[in-house]
Amino acid sequence: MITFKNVKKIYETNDQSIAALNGVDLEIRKGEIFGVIGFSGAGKSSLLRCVNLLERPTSGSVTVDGQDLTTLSAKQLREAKQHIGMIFQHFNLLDSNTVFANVAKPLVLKGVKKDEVERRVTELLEFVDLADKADHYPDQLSGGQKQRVGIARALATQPSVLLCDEATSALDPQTTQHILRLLKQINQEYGITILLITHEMGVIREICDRVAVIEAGQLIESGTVFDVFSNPQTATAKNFVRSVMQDEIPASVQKVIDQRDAGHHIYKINFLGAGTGQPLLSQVAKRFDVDLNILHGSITELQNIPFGSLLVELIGDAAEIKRALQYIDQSDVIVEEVLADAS
Amino acid sequence: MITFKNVKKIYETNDQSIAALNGVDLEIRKGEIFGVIGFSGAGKSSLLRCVNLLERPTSGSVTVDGQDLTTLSAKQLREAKQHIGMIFQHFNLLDSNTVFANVAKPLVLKGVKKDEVERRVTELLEFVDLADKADHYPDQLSGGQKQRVGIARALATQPSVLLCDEATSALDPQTTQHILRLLKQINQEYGITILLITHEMGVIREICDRVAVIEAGQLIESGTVFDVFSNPQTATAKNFVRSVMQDEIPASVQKVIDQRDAGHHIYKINFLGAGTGQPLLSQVAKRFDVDLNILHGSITELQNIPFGSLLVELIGDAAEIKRALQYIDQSDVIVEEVLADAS
Amino acid sequence: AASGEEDQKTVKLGVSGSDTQVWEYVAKKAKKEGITIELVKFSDYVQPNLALAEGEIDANSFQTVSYFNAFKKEHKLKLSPIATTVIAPMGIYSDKVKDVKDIPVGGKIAVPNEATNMGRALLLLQEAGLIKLPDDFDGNGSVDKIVENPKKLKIVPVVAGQTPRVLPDVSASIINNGIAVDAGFNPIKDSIFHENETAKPYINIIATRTEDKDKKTLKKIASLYQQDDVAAFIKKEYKGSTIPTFVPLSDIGE
Amino acid sequence: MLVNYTDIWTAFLQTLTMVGLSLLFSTLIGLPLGILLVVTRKGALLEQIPFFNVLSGIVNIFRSVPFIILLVAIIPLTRLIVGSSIGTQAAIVPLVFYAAPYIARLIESSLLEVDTGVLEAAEAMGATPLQTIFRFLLPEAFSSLVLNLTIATIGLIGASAMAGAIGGGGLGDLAITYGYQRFDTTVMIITVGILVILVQGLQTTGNLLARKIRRH
Amino acid sequence: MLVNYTDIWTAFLQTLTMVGLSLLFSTLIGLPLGILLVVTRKGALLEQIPFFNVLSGIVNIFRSVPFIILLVAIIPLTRLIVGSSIGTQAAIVPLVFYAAPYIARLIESSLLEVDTGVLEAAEAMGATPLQTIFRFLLPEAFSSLVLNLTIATIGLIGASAMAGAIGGGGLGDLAITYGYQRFDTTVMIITVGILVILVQGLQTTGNLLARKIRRH
Ligand SMILES: Nc1ncnc2c1ncn2[C@@H]1O[C@H](COP(=O)(O)OP(=O)(O)OP(=O)(O)O)[C@@H](O)[C@H]1O
Ligand SMILES: Nc1ncnc2c1ncn2[C@@H]1O[C@H](COP(=O)(O)OP(=O)(O)OP(=O)(O)O)[C@@H](O)[C@H]1O
Ligand SMILES: [Mg+2]
Ligand SMILES: [Mg+2]
Repeated sequence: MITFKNVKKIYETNDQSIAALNGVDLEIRKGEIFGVIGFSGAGKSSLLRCVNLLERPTSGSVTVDGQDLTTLSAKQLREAKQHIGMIFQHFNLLDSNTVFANVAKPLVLKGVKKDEVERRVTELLEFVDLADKADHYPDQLSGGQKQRVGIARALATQPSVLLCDEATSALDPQTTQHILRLLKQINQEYGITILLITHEMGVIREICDRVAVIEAGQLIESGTVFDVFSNPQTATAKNFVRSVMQDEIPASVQKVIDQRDAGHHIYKINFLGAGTGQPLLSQVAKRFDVDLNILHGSITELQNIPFGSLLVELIGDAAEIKRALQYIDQSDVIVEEVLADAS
Repeated sequence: MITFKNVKKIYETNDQSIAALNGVDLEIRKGEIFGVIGFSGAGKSSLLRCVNLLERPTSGSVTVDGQDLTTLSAKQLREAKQHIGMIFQHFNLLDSNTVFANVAKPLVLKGVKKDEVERRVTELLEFVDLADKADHYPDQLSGGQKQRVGIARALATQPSVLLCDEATSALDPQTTQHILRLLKQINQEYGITILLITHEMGVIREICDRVAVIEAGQLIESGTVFDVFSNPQTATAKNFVRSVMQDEIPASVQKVIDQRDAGHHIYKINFLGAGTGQPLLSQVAKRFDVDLNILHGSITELQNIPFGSLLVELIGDAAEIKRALQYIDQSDVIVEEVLADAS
Repeated sequence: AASGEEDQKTVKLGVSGSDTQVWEYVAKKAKKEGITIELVKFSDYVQPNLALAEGEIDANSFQTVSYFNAFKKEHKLKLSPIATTVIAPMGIYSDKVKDVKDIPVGGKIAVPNEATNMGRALLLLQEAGLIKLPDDFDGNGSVDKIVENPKKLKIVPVVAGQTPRVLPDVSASIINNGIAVDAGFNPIKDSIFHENETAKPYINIIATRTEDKDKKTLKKIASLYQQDDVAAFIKKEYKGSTIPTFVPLSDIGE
Repeated sequence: MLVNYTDIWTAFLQTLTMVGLSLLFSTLIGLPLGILLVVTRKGALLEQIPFFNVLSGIVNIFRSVPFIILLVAIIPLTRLIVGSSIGTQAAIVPLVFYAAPYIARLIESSLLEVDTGVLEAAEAMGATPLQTIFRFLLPEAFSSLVLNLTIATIGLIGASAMAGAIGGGGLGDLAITYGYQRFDTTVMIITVGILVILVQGLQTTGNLLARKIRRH
Repeated sequence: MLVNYTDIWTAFLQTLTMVGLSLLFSTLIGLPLGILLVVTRKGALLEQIPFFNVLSGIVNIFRSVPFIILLVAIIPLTRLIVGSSIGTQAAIVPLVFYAAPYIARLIESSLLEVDTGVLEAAEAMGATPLQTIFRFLLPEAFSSLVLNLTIATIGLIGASAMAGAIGGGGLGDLAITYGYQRFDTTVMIITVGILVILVQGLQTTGNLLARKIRRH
């Protein structure tokens, strides 16, 4: 659906050339929700903006639905853009228009009939819970309200591609959840393709099918959300996953580990898929003469497959622990020992 | 340090009066990091902006450091404001100034010497990792970079009060972490009081001492972060806590629960403090003839106290399960049964 | 600024806009006599007299006796003429008719819009038998002074420079001599009616402050102007349409 | 006083006619010109650098010529349009030629201040150039446009005083011919007084309107 | 041709002197006036509604009076300032009186477009009113100010053509007295040509400068 081929985007400033995108190859499939994560300044917005040519790639090509937009005539390009909705990082609302008029804008541009516009906008404003603000102007709205207007506007024309640049960054978790469900729903009902940029791994986990990690203008990792979450390859991906998985050992827990004497062993157990379906830990407790103490970690679902990691202390005789570990190893989990900090 | 007494803020629009704050009483102590959470449009920004009188309260009083700012002369007010740093939700940078000049602005206003400005700004830009963008203009920055400029600017004069309106909403988890550590550090080193608005419970968990929940212009809950997290009273607070604690049962897990036949029992176990220090679950597995299957949940540290909740399936004889539960109940955890959905 | 000393050798002389060639010629002559004439060009008919009265210039040469007298009276200024210079007869011109009698009923007549020129134009119309003015008409007036207008002519005041340019839009236009020449007309031949060549009120003068009127330098300049070579120069320069008129001041009522 | 109140009333109506109509026409011409100057410049919506340069040059030429000369230079055109080169109606033509390029520049200056983010939104929505102009650019610049058009209107009142040159009449001309040239202080005070009230009213209306549009 | 090139050169210098100096002085006066009009209005930094109304009224009065009448009305002042009421220098005084209120309005219009967020930042930092003006308001409006001052400068060139009334000279006056009044087409074309080049240069410089400041 959307293909990037060796896309470069270089910004020229007075004294510098900044390579915001440095040879990006990417393919996003029709009907998929594709997430892009990366540090601030990594090039996410630039990537997104190359899709609808808000930024023209310096080199390389971007095709949408098989069409290389750069080769289209102005008219064809405009038509193509009408099928691409966009939620801007900075909202870009018209200050001179009411909330209603802002959301109605793309419909009006398309020449949709007045009562149809009325109907659709009212529906959208209800979706984003701003029905009571229809007659307000953007400068009378809170940050999150503005963002929701931007979301409603992008959805107005039922585009076949939706580009979301940090679409929920100003929203509280519940509203975010609500919006994400809405996106998921239109994705499933209408097969709309969504390219979504976010800092929040929670968002990726919630609705994305696949995810790519961008760093310094290059895609350094991509794959299904499950793969990237369960087995991040790069430091950046690990960082992001950690932010949602609480994979990092917090200071207090580390302190506990450090204080334990040599006889104690702490293991990180990674549950993948079915692993959590079996009462693994209680089996270990029963079968072996070891005590299990869960120090830290989380388990959750990921694309309908339970998944997580726990930091478990095994207390007991060394030989017994070894046997317990062997047992754990045989099930479909990954175990590794966590050692006390050298300090 | 900061006191709100029955503060109301009413916005008048053509046809409506909107009570953004509807009688807020609040006290923020010196040197504390105080978080405010609430849904989009709840009145958070309005609350914050009443502190430095960017919005004048319609009624009620706000005092900072014992001074009711509304009673000060223009000159005194300006001086008072120089000790209050602010990070804006929409950054509010000067487009005509470079990153350097933007950060330097409050110092220049104070008449700080040129080389001191140079030194301080350079240091701040390094803190927010933008040293290489010093000569760029805001419109050449990414969203997160702009936000970091806003953060650096707010910290420039080492204010004694810092107001942060969604200061990390545009930042990736790692940068957020970095900024939060910085805030925590200056809080501890200089005793600066921080009032912080956020949608992200992770931010609250990370650095706040106390937190308040605002809904429709009213404070509906407040307390230490531990209290609010471990025992949220209101639906809104519960919602927010859930967003960080993965306290909600995901669809896939719920499906598993629903598919179990009547003989299965699922319990939510809330570990509070020391609870996790004991190998509770493995003791249960050993002592009773039940299997324990961890379905979902997370355990983490909260202000140096381990804390979390797990969804655990107890498999076994009803009587035995009952005895196991009694055992669990005696330790300092809260247990409650989770039932299958009626549907 | 002006100085009151008898042996003053530099004279500031106000002239109107483009009307300078003759004075440049005279200035060259004066130079040889040790007198420097500094020309100050105005594009307006009010300022030269005011500037003179205020002492900003020493003399001016741009106006007719009629205008001068009216201005002086109206503004209560102590100014006096020191010499006459030229007469430039104003004429009625038309694209459409060859005789003033043929000007149609209700026809438009363009006249210069500033007061004395307009008054002069009205007098000319009276002379041509087209309108009637009150007996006490001071030559300084506007359309509403007309007491009889049998042809119901529409008088259209326009800026003087515009009078030749509007010919296609009017039945007739009343054009100052100088402007007519510049526009390529010969005022005597091309006009369908023109002022009597000796119409006294329209003799141009050199004026100065009354207190200075006997100053030697000014008198010298006046006499330098009223010489035959200047007269010849004027005739050549204006192709005979502007007539050198060097008459005693008593002729113009002083 | 050398004139009567009927004359002043006539002059007032002439001023209103001249300023009103020439404002109308010069806005009708100046607005598209101003828009074209904004959208064809480098990096803009319909970038057409040669066209922009030519257009900007033409506007500059009309902005350079002193009004009285402009007035003469376009007499043939004036005659063609209103059938005469004299009178109130004829004055409107040069006034339009004077004001249209001026308004174009003022409008250009207003439109250039529109936030680029809004134009990006238009682009992303696939708005046609006309839609971008009428549904994004103009509404967003509206309050600034109102203020700048107020400035232009008051400028036109000033210019209309010169319309006396071709028999256009009007208050300014009355002030000049009677007040200035004939030292009739009463006429001067009355006409200037009316002009002041007119301008005062216009500016106040402009301010209020702009404020209303801006909503703060 | 009725004039020689020395005359044209002199007139050119006169125009430069008149426009240059009157631009300088009228900006020096108009800028503070424009700033005051912005900061004292309702809801602004230094809200002073009565003061604003009086100031705005005064500006309107000067904007209402036809230039030629303004020129006469302030002759006593002109004489006081430059010691004479005629000549190029004397023309500068009425030009300043004409341009300063005009520039004030243009500056007002530019400054009103500054983003309120930036002014909030100034407020939050405890900036003094002067700091707010010089370190926030003016820099943020700078590119728009440049464009509007360009418009004003070109307006001044137009007005300077009328300075001939008090013997100010200049290209515009040359064009009028020789080109217009004496039908000397050559002079007209040459002087207007120079004016066009001058204006062209000014506008291009203004555009480039504004663009550079705006950086897009
Ligand atoms: N200038 C204004 N005029 C009218 N209503 C306003 C204005 N500013 C804010 N409001 C309204 O006041 C309420 C509170 O706004 P506020 O900005 O304080 O919300 P918030 O909690 O910061 O929300 P967010 O998280 O979305 O930024 C909202 O309903 C908003 O629409
Ligand atoms: N117009 C521009 N001129 C110069 N540099 C630019 C411009 N726009 C973006 N950049 C630079 O390009 C890089 C990528 O920017 P981009 O906006 O794509 O980042 P991002 O990943 O969206 O970051 P964020 O998460 O902070 O929004 C950044 O270093 C930024 O400074
Ligand atoms: Mg971005
Ligand atoms: Mg907010």
